[in-house]
Amino acid sequence: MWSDYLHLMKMEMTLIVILFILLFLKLGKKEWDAGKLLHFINILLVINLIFGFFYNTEGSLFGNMFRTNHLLALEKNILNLGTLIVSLQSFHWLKDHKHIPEFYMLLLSTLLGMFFMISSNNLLMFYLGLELSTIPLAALANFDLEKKISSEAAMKFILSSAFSSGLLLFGISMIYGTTGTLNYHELSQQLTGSPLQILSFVMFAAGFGFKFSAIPFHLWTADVYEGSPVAVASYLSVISKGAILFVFVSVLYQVFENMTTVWYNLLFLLSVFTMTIGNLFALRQQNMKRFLAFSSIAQVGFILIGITGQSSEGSAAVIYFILIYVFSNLGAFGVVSLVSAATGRETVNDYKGFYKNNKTLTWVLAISLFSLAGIPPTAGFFGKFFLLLAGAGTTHTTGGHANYILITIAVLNLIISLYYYLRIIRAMFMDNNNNPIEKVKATLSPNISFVICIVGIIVTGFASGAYDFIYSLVK
Amino acid sequence: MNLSLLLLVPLITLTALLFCKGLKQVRSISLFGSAVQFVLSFVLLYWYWKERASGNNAAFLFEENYVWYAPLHINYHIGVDGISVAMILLTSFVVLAGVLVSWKVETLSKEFFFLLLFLGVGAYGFFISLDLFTLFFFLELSVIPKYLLIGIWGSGKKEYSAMKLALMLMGGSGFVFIGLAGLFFNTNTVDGTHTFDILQIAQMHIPLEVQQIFFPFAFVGFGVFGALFPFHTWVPDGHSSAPTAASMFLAGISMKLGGYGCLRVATFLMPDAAQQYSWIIIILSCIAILYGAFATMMQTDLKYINAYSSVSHCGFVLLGIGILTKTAIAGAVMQMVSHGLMTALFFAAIGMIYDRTHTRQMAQLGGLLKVMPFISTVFVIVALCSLGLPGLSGFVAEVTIFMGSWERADAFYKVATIVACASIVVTAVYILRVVGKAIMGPLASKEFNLIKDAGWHEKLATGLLVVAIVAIGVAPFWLNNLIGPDADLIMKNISNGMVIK
Amino acid sequence: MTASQIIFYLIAAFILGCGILSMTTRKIFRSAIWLLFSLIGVSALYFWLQVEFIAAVQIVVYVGGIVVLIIFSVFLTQQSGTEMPKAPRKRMIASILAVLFGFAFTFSLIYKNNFKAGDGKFDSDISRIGDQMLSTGEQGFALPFEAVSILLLAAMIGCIVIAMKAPTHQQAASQAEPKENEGNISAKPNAQ
Amino acid sequence: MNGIPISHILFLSTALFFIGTYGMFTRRNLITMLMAIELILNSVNINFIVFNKYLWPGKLDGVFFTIFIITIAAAEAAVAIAIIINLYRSHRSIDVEDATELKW
Amino acid sequence: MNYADYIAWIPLLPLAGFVLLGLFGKRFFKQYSGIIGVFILLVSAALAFYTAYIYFFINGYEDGVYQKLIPIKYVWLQFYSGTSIDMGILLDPISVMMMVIVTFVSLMVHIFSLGYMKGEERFSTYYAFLSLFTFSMLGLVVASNIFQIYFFWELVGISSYLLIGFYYDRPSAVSAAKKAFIVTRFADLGFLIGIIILAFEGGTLDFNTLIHRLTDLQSPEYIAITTASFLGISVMTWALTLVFMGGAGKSAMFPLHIWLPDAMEGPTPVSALIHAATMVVAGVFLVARLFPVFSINGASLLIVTWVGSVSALFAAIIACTQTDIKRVLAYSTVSQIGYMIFALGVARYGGEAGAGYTASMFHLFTHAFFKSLLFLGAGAVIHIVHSNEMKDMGGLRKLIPVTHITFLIACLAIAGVPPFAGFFSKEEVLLAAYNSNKAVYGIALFTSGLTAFYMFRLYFSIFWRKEQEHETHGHKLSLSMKLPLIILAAGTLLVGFIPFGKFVSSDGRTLESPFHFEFSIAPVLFALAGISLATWIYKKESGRSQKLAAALGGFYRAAYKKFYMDEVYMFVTKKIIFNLVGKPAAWIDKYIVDGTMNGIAFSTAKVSGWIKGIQSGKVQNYALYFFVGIIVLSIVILYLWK
Repeated sequence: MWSDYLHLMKMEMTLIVILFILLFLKLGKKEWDAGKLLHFINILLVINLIFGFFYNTEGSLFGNMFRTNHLLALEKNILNLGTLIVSLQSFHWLKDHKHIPEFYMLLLSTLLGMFFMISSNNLLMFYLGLELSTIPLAALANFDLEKKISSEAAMKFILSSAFSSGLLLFGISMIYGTTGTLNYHELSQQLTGSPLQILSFVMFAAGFGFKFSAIPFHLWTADVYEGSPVAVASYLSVISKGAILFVFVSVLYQVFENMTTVWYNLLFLLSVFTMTIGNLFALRQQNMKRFLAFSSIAQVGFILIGITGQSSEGSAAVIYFILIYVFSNLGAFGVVSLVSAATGRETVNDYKGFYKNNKTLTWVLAISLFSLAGIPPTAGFFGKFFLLLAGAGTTHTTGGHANYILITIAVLNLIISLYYYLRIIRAMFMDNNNNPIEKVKATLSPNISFVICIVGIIVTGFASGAYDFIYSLVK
Repeated sequence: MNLSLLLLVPLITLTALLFCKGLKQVRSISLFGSAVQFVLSFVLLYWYWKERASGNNAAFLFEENYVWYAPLHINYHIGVDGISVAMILLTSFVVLAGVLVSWKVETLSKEFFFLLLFLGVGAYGFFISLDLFTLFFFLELSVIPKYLLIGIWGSGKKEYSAMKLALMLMGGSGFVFIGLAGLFFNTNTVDGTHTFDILQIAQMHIPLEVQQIFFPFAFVGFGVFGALFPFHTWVPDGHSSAPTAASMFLAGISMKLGGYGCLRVATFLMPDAAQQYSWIIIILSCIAILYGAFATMMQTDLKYINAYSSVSHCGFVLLGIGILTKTAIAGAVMQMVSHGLMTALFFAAIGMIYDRTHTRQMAQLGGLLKVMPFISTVFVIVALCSLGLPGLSGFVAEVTIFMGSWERADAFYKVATIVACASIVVTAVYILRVVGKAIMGPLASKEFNLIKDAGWHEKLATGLLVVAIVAIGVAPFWLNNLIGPDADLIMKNISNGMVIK
Repeated sequence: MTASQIIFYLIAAFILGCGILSMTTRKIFRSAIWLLFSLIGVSALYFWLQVEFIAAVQIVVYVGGIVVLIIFSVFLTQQSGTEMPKAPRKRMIASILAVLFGFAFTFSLIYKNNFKAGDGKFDSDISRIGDQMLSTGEQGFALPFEAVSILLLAAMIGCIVIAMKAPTHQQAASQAEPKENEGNISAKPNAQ
Repeated sequence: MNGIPISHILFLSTALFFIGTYGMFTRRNLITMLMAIELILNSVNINFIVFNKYLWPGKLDGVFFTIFIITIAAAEAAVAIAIIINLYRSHRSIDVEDATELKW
Repeated sequence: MNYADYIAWIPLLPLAGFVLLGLFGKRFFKQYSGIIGVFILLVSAALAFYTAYIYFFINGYEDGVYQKLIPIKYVWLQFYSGTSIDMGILLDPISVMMMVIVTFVSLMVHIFSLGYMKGEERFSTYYAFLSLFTFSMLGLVVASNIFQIYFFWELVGISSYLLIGFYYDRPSAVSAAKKAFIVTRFADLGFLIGIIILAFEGGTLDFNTLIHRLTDLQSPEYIAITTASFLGISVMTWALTLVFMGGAGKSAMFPLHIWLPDAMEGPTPVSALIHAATMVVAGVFLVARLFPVFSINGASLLIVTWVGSVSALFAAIIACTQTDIKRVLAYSTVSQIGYMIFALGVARYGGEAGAGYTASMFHLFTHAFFKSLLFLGAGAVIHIVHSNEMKDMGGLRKLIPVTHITFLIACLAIAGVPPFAGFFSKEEVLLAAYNSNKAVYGIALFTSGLTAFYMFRLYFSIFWRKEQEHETHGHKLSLSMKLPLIILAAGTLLVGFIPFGKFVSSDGRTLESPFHFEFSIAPVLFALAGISLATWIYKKESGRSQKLAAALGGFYRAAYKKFYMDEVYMFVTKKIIFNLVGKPAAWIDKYIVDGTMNGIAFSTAKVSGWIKGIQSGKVQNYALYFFVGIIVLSIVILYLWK
């Protein structure tokens, strides 16, 4: 019996153990050297990551409130990996920070929340996971304690998220009222698609949309990314977003299978708005973090297209894309974070002539941006291709060619997005600057993270293994 | 012959480049790599002929087929027919010449050669792909290196041009994607799944309604690459801002990706729609031919002249494809090869002139024959090729297209042919104008007296291309025999489609 | 109309009235007090519904915790007497329209919805709640309980870090650093 | 129950919800915005209890949901207030309109 | 006898010469380039003569007909079945004749150039170009396939371009070369389309098959091509007219003649070779080659006739007024080619009706001799005087006696004075015209008088008029320059006696052309009248020429200005093509097509600017948008899009 808990919840358990180790570290009298402490924590995260790959089985616990299987384990592993990368990249920033253990405790508790959310089989668990992954993040957003914008960002985040969870809860309460259950499996049988359920579904989806920044629920995103520490912004844009998208896919496919048309239409609209408006905003951004925020909004638009695929190809493509997105976006954020920690410069203009002094970093950023833009041979190309292909496949099964409109819009958006990615490339490689960023020295940790990202960006695409594996799990 | 070698050699070269230091190492490695590839493409030609001579009638030879993404039915499927062999030869010529021409690129030389050879990988891969996904992959692969090449090493309003080029080409490939996806989901293999495999799709009959929707996407998409009017505007700006080797590659190979794609994907796989939309294609390409030629007449910058003339010449490619007769298609392919070599050479010559005189404005040039006879001679040769002089490659291709297009009985096609023919006069006007002004005439500036003629690497580069142009022009039968049967095959597919309909 | 009904409507009117006042009054302190009344009203509603445990929790947590917290923070940040500024008129109008329309829309859907009813007996006995809360089996809520506990831990840590006086940039760094929220609230805000 | 149709109670909760929403849109003081959110959460709580008691009395899902919402509301309020305090320190104001450095 | 052994070398040797001299001449044997060129041409010419001998006297004549032999043929470019460009050699009387003329005249020019071009910096390049031209011309005349003709036609055009522009640093030479090429290119456009039509309708590009099919009134091809029509004119007529357009361009027929006078910017020996004896008769040759087809299409023959006769007259009139000696000769060439053309136009296929054909070829043959002689003579004069203008000359007869005599012979020949070659051929031309079209005959007769007049105007202006001695500028005519003059003069004296009809006729059968004494009286009288008039006006310096010019007034000025043809062309190209087509095209491209693309980008940026207000930085607005978003989406999904 106990072995079951240890076995099925091992990833959550590991996190909790690390959390408590950190808590004791903090409460202990000893003053730790920041560098050593960070290395120690990173090693813990590596162990956590490695541990996640073994002994994964299927099963459910707590009266079906918690379930796990290979796919969910994989999703959690992706998040673990992403967290590790974020942690490695924030080395320079954290080294001078007073609250290292607290930072990690908050970070890992949000990760734990995401795990609960992913493993949830019940709306209550989902809600708790969501809040657990949101509230500490708001605190994290404020971790640049001396900066005005950091607290502004945190304020915007907490208020927006509280409002959105209020709406989400209203939706959940109506769903509960009309079906009488919170369990996913029972819900899928009870839902009929009545008007009230549709309204509550929209509210429910808006809660998701808030987390993964679909337009018009995205407005907090850019402000929060810009104001938060880079590490938190990258965590928000990759891990938090990835987790909620994983959940979104499984909830849509499992719980709302009777309301396919409804959510297809909703996703159609959301993805059109998200891609287009996200891109239009990204066009004019000057701050790198803000720019990446809008670009990640646009990315979500593409992911939504993949979700409309309503097929195992679709959900595999989504998970696969998120894996790639982890590498690509973190590669980009990593460079921004490093430069920001070293020089405090974050605008696009600062990056003019970046190639002059920082060849390697430029290439890391460039390759990451290419991957985000979906340019071969980076994995981003494969990811986008599969997403759009999955989207294009939808209507084939339902007849008609309506979804090609969506694909066409997506393609036009790809061009716009290429424009702004190339804008950064142009700034780095081509533009002259009298005062280019000096050579930024990266230590071991960020370098490891860059290697992981670049290798990931290149290998994930070419080696079909990753996709095949995900597909086999989805199926 | 193992076709993957064609990708492997450049990839190994690229890897080797990563570890190089200094211009000398970099360029010698690049030269070596592209020379090996050059030889390899001739080996391919040899084996291809040998195989054909031994009676192998398969549509594609040296096929390799590995499953890549099984769930999506994506394979790494490669193989060549005569058309691809011709295009591969073209690519190896242009890449080798491009490396030689860039012998003295001092700024960021490693990156330069890396990107240049990277472009080559894209082209090789594109031409040998028999799987739509692989094809698309390689098509997009070649966009960004162009952007960087133009943006970093270019001249003039390079950032604008580079951006325009990248966006328009990306837009083109986006349309291609829609076409491919539509095609994919309307294929039904024996086991009830979809396929990206060109050979398999060619065997199927895609419903006409589907073709009607997706043919325009695919054709326009590739057409953007191939300078289809009115999507050609990236051509003049992109070509004129690019550094020499990049312009050579752009005009020489990159635009051919479009033509090849139109032929191999749009027309070959969706023959009925090709038939239906043929008139639009013809009108657009006729506009491109004549209008490109007239626009060229008004240009004053050498690179713009060649760029606009490329629009005009590539119009012939699309015309040949649009006409849909075997001869015209063969002509289109020959025009691709011919124009590829010719325009690469043209840009090489212009680049050399620019290097020495630091101007590309016709008004500031003159009498160059006196001070740099070699380069000027090359310039004249390529100019003559451009105006369709017999004995050089341009003539062969153009007359084949004319002959093929007159084959269609309809008066519409005849008028189109006449319009296209008329361009030979306009071409003569602008070509002789530029030759007369820049190469002949009195020496424009005393400073030009200090100019040195081409170095060995430049001579080698241009020599290679001249030899190729003359070889096609004097003995076109080998090229024609290489291409002809496959053009026939494409036509058969088209007529089969019509029969079924 | 029975007494129970009358009581309900009274409670409802009380809740809504206090809610509206809380959201419209210009004095922040009054606003907090109206909120307090409104929450007490909700608690009364729970009593009326005979879910005593929830009603108790409502009073303990909301009235005793959250509202107090809010009132403290009001004291901390505001001269309680001043009036709060109004929202811009454009947004005011937009909000009123959106909210009225949203209410009409939502309630019409709720009203039209034909709620099915399940069977079973409602039993919100405290012991049953306690059992289920710590049960790990079917109908057990041990896992959410654990999750919430971690959330509370994290929230606490977060509050401490944020509200703690940042050591740098301080004009007077001599003050002892409080470890608890409540303690912190009493500390004077520092000029930046 | 007690002769009150469920829709009346739902009217109450929905109205409370929209009152909160209105407050969220119009109250410029950060703390009052927080209060608005509390109202919203309370309306949801009423929903859950009512649904549980009136419609689905078999299990206590609604009641437990309410308990957890209340808990989380507390945690959320605590963090929010901490952030507001921090903001007040740096901005000397808790007017939401004064914290608009991040835009566009 | 197998021709193939050596016959291919006739064109290939000059090609080899071109490659050799072009690639290596300048660096390795600049001094000997001329000798090498001459030697190569000598071999080539010898082979050509030998071939002619074999053909005419040994194996060409079978069954009473000169056969069309194809000793060599390679498929060069296959289009569709039955239609391919073949590279081959077709031997028939006219191709053999042309081969002889080309190699012979080319040899003469090669030799002459040894002296004339001595010391030129690009000496070897010059010889390379000459060889290239010779090769192209030979390829043209032996073509067995209509596309082969086009192939070499263009090559001829380009070698002409290169040679005209040989003095590339003179802007006038460059623009003359450009003009020559573009005008002929324009004509070639017609030729090309004509070929394509013929090839498509005839189903072949091969001359023999094509002619066979299109002259067989029962063949499906013939029926198809004559019944199909475009704008009310049969496709056959279209095709032939278009083909003739190409020929007219190359042969500088009115109104496409404007390039020829300008082409005199090239070195004079080149003019002798290209613009007198060989290239310019390509048009005549082309019509002759396709004559069986032309002959059954009256309409196109009529066009041929009138174009020829108008050109003959028109050019002769202009020639009377020009002062540049080479231009005079150029117009005279146009005029003489006009003769050849209309001779073809008045002929019909076979027998006596084909006399015009024989006459045309005969005139072509003799004309090659005396016209190249004239040009080489002019070259010698220019070599001495260093000027092209008549006013700089006069009284040269003692200074360069050889040139004087040979020039006189040539003048007499072209004027049609017996017993020089020109007399015989012109007689036949006039006779043919007389027999079929009296109007043309009248024009021709008048023109022959004019010819005599302007030729002797030229002659007297150069060699008589003034008596003062010229400086020789240190130049003397070397042997290499005199020798060709003498040989050609001998040729001019002799070739008229060849019984031409025996060898060349429209149907390959022997055509007896008896000499009609009584018929020759009129032309000879006209010629003598012209000569006398010229003698009266120009032999001594007198005011007569000015008076005559004044008397003719406007007509003289118009003729002097070449009837303003250049201006018309200038107007069309500069004002219409450039300004009304080219500039708008460039403008549209820049502002409309490209502008649209840029406009899309611009408006995207604009929209991006408009919507930035959404991201106002105010949380409450965000919440409002959030809420409104939910409501709107719900309404859309609930009611609008189910």
